[in-house]
Amino acid sequence: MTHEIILSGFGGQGIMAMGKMLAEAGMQEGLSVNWLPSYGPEVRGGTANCSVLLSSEPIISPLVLEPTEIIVMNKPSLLRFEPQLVSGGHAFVNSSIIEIQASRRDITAFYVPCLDIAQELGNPRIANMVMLGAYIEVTQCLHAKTVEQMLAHLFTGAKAGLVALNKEALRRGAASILKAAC
Amino acid sequence: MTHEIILSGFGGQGIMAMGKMLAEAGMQEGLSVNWLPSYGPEVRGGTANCSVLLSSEPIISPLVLEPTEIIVMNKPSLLRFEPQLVSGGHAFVNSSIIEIQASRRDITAFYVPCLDIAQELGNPRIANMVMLGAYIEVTQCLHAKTVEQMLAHLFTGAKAGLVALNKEALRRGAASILKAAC
Amino acid sequence: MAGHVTFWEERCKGCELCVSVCPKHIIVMRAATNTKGYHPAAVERMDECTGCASCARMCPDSVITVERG
Amino acid sequence: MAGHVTFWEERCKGCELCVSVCPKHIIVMRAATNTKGYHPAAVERMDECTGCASCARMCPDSVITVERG
Amino acid sequence: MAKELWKGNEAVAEAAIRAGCRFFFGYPITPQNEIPEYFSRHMPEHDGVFLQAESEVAAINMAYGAAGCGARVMTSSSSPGISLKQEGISYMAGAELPVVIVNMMRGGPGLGSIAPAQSDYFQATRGGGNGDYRTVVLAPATIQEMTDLTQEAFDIADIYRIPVLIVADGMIGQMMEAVEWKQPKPRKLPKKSWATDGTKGKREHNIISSLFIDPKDCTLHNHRLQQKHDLITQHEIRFEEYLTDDAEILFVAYGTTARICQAAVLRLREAGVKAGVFRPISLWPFPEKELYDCANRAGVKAVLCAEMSMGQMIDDVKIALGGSKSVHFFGTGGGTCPTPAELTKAAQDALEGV
Amino acid sequence: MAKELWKGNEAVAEAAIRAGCRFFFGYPITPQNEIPEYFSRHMPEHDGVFLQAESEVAAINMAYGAAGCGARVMTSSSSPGISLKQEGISYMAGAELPVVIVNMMRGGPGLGSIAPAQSDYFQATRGGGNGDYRTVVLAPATIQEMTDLTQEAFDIADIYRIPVLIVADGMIGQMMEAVEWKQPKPRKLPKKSWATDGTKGKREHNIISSLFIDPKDCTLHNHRLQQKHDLITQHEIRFEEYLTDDAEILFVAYGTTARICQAAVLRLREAGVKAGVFRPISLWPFPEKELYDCANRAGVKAVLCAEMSMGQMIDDVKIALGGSKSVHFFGTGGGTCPTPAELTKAAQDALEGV
Amino acid sequence: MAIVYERSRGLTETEMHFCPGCTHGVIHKLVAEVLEELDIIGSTIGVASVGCSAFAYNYFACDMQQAAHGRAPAVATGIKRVHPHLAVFTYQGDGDLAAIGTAEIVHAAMRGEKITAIFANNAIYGMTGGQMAPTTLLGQKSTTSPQGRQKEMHGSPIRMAEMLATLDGCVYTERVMVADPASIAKAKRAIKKAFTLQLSGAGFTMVELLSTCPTNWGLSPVEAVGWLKENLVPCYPLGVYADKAEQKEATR
Amino acid sequence: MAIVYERSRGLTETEMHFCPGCTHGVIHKLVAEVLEELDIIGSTIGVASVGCSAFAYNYFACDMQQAAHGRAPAVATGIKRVHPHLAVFTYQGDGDLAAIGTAEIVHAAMRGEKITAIFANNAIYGMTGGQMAPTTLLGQKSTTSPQGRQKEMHGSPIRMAEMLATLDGCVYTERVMVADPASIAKAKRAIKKAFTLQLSGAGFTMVELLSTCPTNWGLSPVEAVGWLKENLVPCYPLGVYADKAEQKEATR
Ligand SMILES: Cc1ncc(C[n+]2csc(CCOP(=O)(O)OP(=O)(O)O)c2C)c(N)n1
Ligand SMILES: Cc1ncc(C[n+]2csc(CCOP(=O)(O)OP(=O)(O)O)c2C)c(N)n1
Ligand code: SF4
Ligand code: SF4
Ligand code: SF4
Ligand code: SF4
Ligand code: SF4
Ligand code: SF4
Ligand SMILES: [Mg+2]
Ligand SMILES: [Mg+2]
Repeated sequence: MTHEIILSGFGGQGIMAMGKMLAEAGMQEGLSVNWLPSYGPEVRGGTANCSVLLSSEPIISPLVLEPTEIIVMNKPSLLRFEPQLVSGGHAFVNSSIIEIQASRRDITAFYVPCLDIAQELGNPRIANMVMLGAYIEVTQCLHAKTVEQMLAHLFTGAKAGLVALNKEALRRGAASILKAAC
Repeated sequence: MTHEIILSGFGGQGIMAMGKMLAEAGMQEGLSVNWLPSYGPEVRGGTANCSVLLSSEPIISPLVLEPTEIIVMNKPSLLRFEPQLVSGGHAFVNSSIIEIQASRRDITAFYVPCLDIAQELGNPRIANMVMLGAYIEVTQCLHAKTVEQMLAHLFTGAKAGLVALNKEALRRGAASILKAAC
Repeated sequence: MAGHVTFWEERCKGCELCVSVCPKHIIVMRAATNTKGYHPAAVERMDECTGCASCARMCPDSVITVERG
Repeated sequence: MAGHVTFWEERCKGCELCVSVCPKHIIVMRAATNTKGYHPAAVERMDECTGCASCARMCPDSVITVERG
Repeated sequence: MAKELWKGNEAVAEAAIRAGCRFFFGYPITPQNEIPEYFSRHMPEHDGVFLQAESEVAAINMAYGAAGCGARVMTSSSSPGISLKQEGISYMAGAELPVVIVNMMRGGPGLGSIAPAQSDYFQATRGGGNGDYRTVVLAPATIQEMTDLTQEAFDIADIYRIPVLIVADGMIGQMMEAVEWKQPKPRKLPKKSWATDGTKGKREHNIISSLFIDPKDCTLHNHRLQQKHDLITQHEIRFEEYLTDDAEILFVAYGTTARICQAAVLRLREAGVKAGVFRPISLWPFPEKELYDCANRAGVKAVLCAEMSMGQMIDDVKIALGGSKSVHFFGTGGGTCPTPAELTKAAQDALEGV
Repeated sequence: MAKELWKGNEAVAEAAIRAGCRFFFGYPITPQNEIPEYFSRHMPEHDGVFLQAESEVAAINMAYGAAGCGARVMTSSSSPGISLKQEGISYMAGAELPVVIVNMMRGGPGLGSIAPAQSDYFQATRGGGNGDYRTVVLAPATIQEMTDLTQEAFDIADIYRIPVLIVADGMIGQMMEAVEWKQPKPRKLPKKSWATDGTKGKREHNIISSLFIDPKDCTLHNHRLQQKHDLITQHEIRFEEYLTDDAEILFVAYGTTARICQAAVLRLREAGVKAGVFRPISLWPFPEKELYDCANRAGVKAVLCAEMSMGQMIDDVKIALGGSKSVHFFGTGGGTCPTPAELTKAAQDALEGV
Repeated sequence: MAIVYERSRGLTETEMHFCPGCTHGVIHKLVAEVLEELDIIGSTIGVASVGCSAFAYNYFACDMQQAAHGRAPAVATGIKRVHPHLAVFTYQGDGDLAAIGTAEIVHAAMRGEKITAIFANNAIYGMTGGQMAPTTLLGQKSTTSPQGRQKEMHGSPIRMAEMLATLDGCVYTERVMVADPASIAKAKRAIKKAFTLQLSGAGFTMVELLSTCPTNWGLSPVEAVGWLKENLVPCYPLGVYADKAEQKEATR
Repeated sequence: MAIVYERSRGLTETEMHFCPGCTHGVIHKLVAEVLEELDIIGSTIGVASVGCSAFAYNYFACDMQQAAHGRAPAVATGIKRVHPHLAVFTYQGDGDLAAIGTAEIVHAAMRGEKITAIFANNAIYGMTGGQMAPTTLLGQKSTTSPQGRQKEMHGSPIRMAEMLATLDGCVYTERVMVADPASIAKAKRAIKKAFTLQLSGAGFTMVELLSTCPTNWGLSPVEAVGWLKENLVPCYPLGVYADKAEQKEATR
């Protein structure tokens, strides 16, 4: 099993964090993992993207050139990365702000209104967790529990309150897929 | 014809200038020439030495490791360079301040009291010219005239008066050899 | 002498510096975004504009042209 | 309290700085040279030496030892 | 030990701290800023010193001073910053000071780009500074290897009194992978009786210097250094082979490029072409004999050197093979990585060209 | 033309002035101080600028600025000072600026000695700076050749928009030999329309830069540079053979060492051993094919690379020969010169070892 | 309607890459306006340095060179010596001018090099992501001074305008800020004066401009200008630190 | 008889290579005497630089490091950070400290690095044979300013003590000379004060010592001290330029 994922969006959308959570969770489940950010000169508000590899085999090349999945949080990201997706791959689209649809027929796209859901939950900054929930739900590459447990380690002390919120975001993301599947 | 000469003495004795005059004169006579100073960190009063190559053939290596002649203006120079002289080579010794004699039997030494002669001429700084005169007289590697003509080019204007003095020094140096030969 | 202000909207980065210096408090950020994803600045009540050019002088991205007459 | 001055002759570079600062003008340069080829400094009339150590303080090569008593 | 997810730049810093490095002098430059930043956060916890110097030149010279005191010291930078350190590295090599220097290479020449590259191979392995000196050069390909090699680097530096370079690229510096913290196998470390730490009136003064004004002394010193270099060449060669046993096409590549070559190898093997990778880990000393042996096994038809540069390691590959095999080359310069597809094609071309 | 007696360092400066160089930026260092000193006396006569910079780093960057204006510029130094210029040289190569740089090499590493050496060969030919770049490297062996090559160097720099290094050693810098001033054969020089000299409102602004932030652009730039390097390799190789026709032992040496090898050759021939010298004059581009051809003539039994270093050019010799001949080595480091006797013995040993 | 203010012809059409609200953009346009007003766009050569302003060569309409980190004054010296009659300026950040480039700026000033240094001091390394600069305030946090800059460990901020003013060759240095329309107008006057003095051959001139880095200060652009006024200005007092050309004229 | 003056134990027995009458030797022995008097020979690390004093490592009895040209303050910083309780000093010439090493000395001073810089200013590059230094006087001839230093081309001499005094971290800087027994005694007091302040942790200290270079000035040693007093002192006024540690104590 190998997932080659590209995550992309505006800076500030929590793209890097989402990628790191995937990698961290993968590692905890005993997978080989790799997280690779694209890096450029610091300019706020530019695009941000990273790639994540999760594999039951040792990881060889860290380059993700033909992703099996893309997670796109804004429109330029969809336009840029959709063509790279392998045939049969999955696109996860932040439909709250991307008004267009994926154009390829040989892939499956999931439209997750993650910003809307996050706003419903009262915190637009957890849109990325909503997306993560959706991603895990579809790919089943990880146990949702692993990620949930990580949250407990991540938010402690004053921030402990955020655990529940993030868990809820993950669940709502997953649920959005179920709904879509119906 | 190849002369491989090492000139050595205290800083301030005009060693470098003497070497350059030899090289310049050699060049003017159509010989191949090379002048090579030993260089070190600047400290006044240390030893100074240089080598000169004069040859009717093109000069190959600039290194003078086995000189055919040495011109030594102080005692440490004699001690240092005498052993390097080729068998049958010539040593020109500033006998005004070097109280010892050359020790090798397979070489010819010329003892030139060049400082005494220079002082007689009223200028201790031309001891080197005295030595040069002696050197040329012995080796006949150059025409004394060439050097004399160079002097006319070297000392012009206010310094023109030095021409005669230097010529005299050359002649006295040469004469000292004739005397020695007698 | 009323002022008139035009914005090169595509170049606006939504920094709000112009807003903060307009003595007439007539500059606002638009709800829509430009293609770069920023909310561009705009003048709400142009008739109140004095053409003082404070906004233009402050704008780091030379987005604003001010006319008067 | 008369002074007594000794020179580490082999180390002297004949710079004459000691000569120039001795208030008693009793330091001279010797005619003979040391093995380095310098004319070393020496005190001519030691009895006039006050042991002020000006010479020693001035000497760049720490050639001079001064005693008093 | 449990695995932890570490970013390359932070892993190298943490590995240094674990190796007992308590002095870091650096200057910001992308893509290695997380190294000084990590030290700035964590050195105080270990009573260590993180100091941001006014420049790379100052940083390497601070390292000189601290290393001369016998401390374990690190400095890091990326390509143009490493260029500025060349005089200092030459001095440290000349004065025989142990230090670990990290270069997270970026595209050049000049200011170039900040994207990953391997175009400082010459500088690292031949010494971009003046004079005859070598630095041990270690090139990890994974974050795990980076942590292991960094820890070993300090021992190597101390044992031979020599600067050790860890060279990687911006990609390795920025990526995260799983790390299991290991202790390097213990080696006997010499006492640093040469260090300047105050004579306390109990010994002659110690001197740290690269100045040998008498050429005879300087020549002698060069011969001593050469003996040391020979010793290192005997003992410190590191390399790895990947599916080389039956390979007909042999990639030679290091660091990130070696990993991409491995991906190409799998593709080639799927297509029925037997491919393998010879990966030098120590770039200096270069595994010359080892590469020769590997390339001269029965099956090898062609050797393909791949670099994220226009061709630098290829010199060492050619020297190692001494004409025994034809050497092909695939390179990308300035900050782009080769793709497995490009390498696959290059390998096929090389085989056809035989 | 009459011959004149010139000191190496002064000859190089005078040759630059004759080549139209009007800007020199430098910093004192032995054994090349006569270069800046000569310029300080003579640049004013030609309305030229001699400026002593605050450091070698500043000097190379002043050269960058002036070269960017289209001027003919020189800077010079000796080994440690050249180390400090590495970043700047990399920048100039990246920005494609013509400049002539002189390195009168001295013993290293570090502060080393001030005696003659050839231990910056790697630095010169591989670029001690970051990134993939080359500089043309010319190595004269006599003062005559130094003046000729210096004048040519400016043309080469302009034609290819590339830094050109003149490398020699302290001995060549300090010695005097006869010089006959010649004009280099005229070459077509491109117009410097890229230079920054004020747009005068008549053209788009010109930009001098080595920054290509998009790795794709940087890669493209690297490929362009590579093409230029290939072109130079085609056109600018220089070398000399000395009694090679029937040689059984072939010395490979450059600069001063080549002259000493020639002396050894004469001794060997006196002793009945047929010896010759292959002397690369352009160290980069290295006369690879030419050396191969020379060494693979019927009679050659062994090749002996001789350097005033612990072994640097030998890499290029090995690459050139590709295993076709065994390569022996004789080197002295740190500031001593090999003697004809030592070289003679090394040649005899090499022949026996065959 | 008459145009009161429009984009300067001293700038190219290229869009600037600076973060939203970064006052590098303001400084750029002030320099551009001065070039335009003095009518020297065609006879000026600018030198971009390494920092967020590295791409300045794309933005100024005059000829430009891009210099190595800290070396812009040396590059500018090379240029000025070739073209003594053209205007030459450097555009440098505080990391560039006050850290790695200290020797070059000090010696350009000492030589009285006839150039103008435009010194954008934002008390941080912007380009590389917010590391401590020699100009970082005591107590100010940065990615390499996570506890805030400490006097004992890092020393106190360096004041370049004051330091360079001690040099005879430095004929004019003024510290200004670009925090509101009034201070921006004043900053422009300083830049204009510097260029004018340069062109008159007076000597080395520098304008130090206190500037914001909203991104690495972690503030909104509007907050950042406020922070500048409240925190940077007390440590870096505005004013003229050297004005020797005037003195000269006064004594004449 | 009691010994009034003898060679300091702070010096080794090694003979110094300086030219006859060069006052580098005087400065060496003053430092040695201070080390001896403060009883810190065994707990001091000195840093030799590049210049005629490059071999200082052979002459001082304490542990020594030899630094690259201009980088002694950086090397000293590295040492001091490892050994905060030892005394650390640099010995630098004017070419070393005021030209190539400008950035390093300025930043050591800015950081308030607890080291003492012994700065031997002889207004020339001695070691390399008499080239112009940034400290060379206007009109002074050197091998690279054969017409004499000219303000228009080379700028005016740099005054390091004054310049560094503008930095908060620089707690003590004094300019002295070593031209006669009285000034030598004063110079020694300054050096002792600098070391004492360093050891008390006050910050960066520097003593600038006007020194002679008879060889490259083309004067006899005795003439050279005279030239120093007549020509160097007017350009480089003697005196204390920073004494912030005292101020501190005064305000306490
Ligand atoms: C030799 C070298 N060292 C370091 C860098 C990395 N670098 C790029 S920009 C920068 C700092 C810029 O800070 P500053 O000059 O204050 O400019 P700002 O970005 O804040 O405007 C550094 C250290 C480099 N490019 N070259
Ligand atoms: C990087 C480098 N540049 C230049 C030199 C050559 N160099 C040796 S000493 C010196 C100048 C010394 O002058 P100063 O510091 O004033 O000391 P002084 O000899 O006058 O005491 C120079 C330029 C060097 N060794 N290294
Ligand atoms: S010109 Fe003046 S009044 Fe008009 S919008 Fe701009 S700032 Fe406001
Ligand atoms: S100041 Fe300029 S960029 Fe900022 S919001 Fe206003 S118009 Fe837009
Ligand atoms: S101690 Fe004083 S009086 Fe005696 S010799 Fe020395 S300087 Fe003269
Ligand atoms: S000062 Fe010292 S070295 Fe000079 S002459 Fe006197 S004793 Fe000799
Ligand atoms: S990082 Fe800071 S200085 Fe750089 S562009 Fe962004 S806000 Fe401006
Ligand atoms: S050259 Fe000058 S500074 Fe150097 S030792 Fe001689 S007199 Fe002293
Ligand atoms: Mg900044
Ligand atoms: Mg000096």
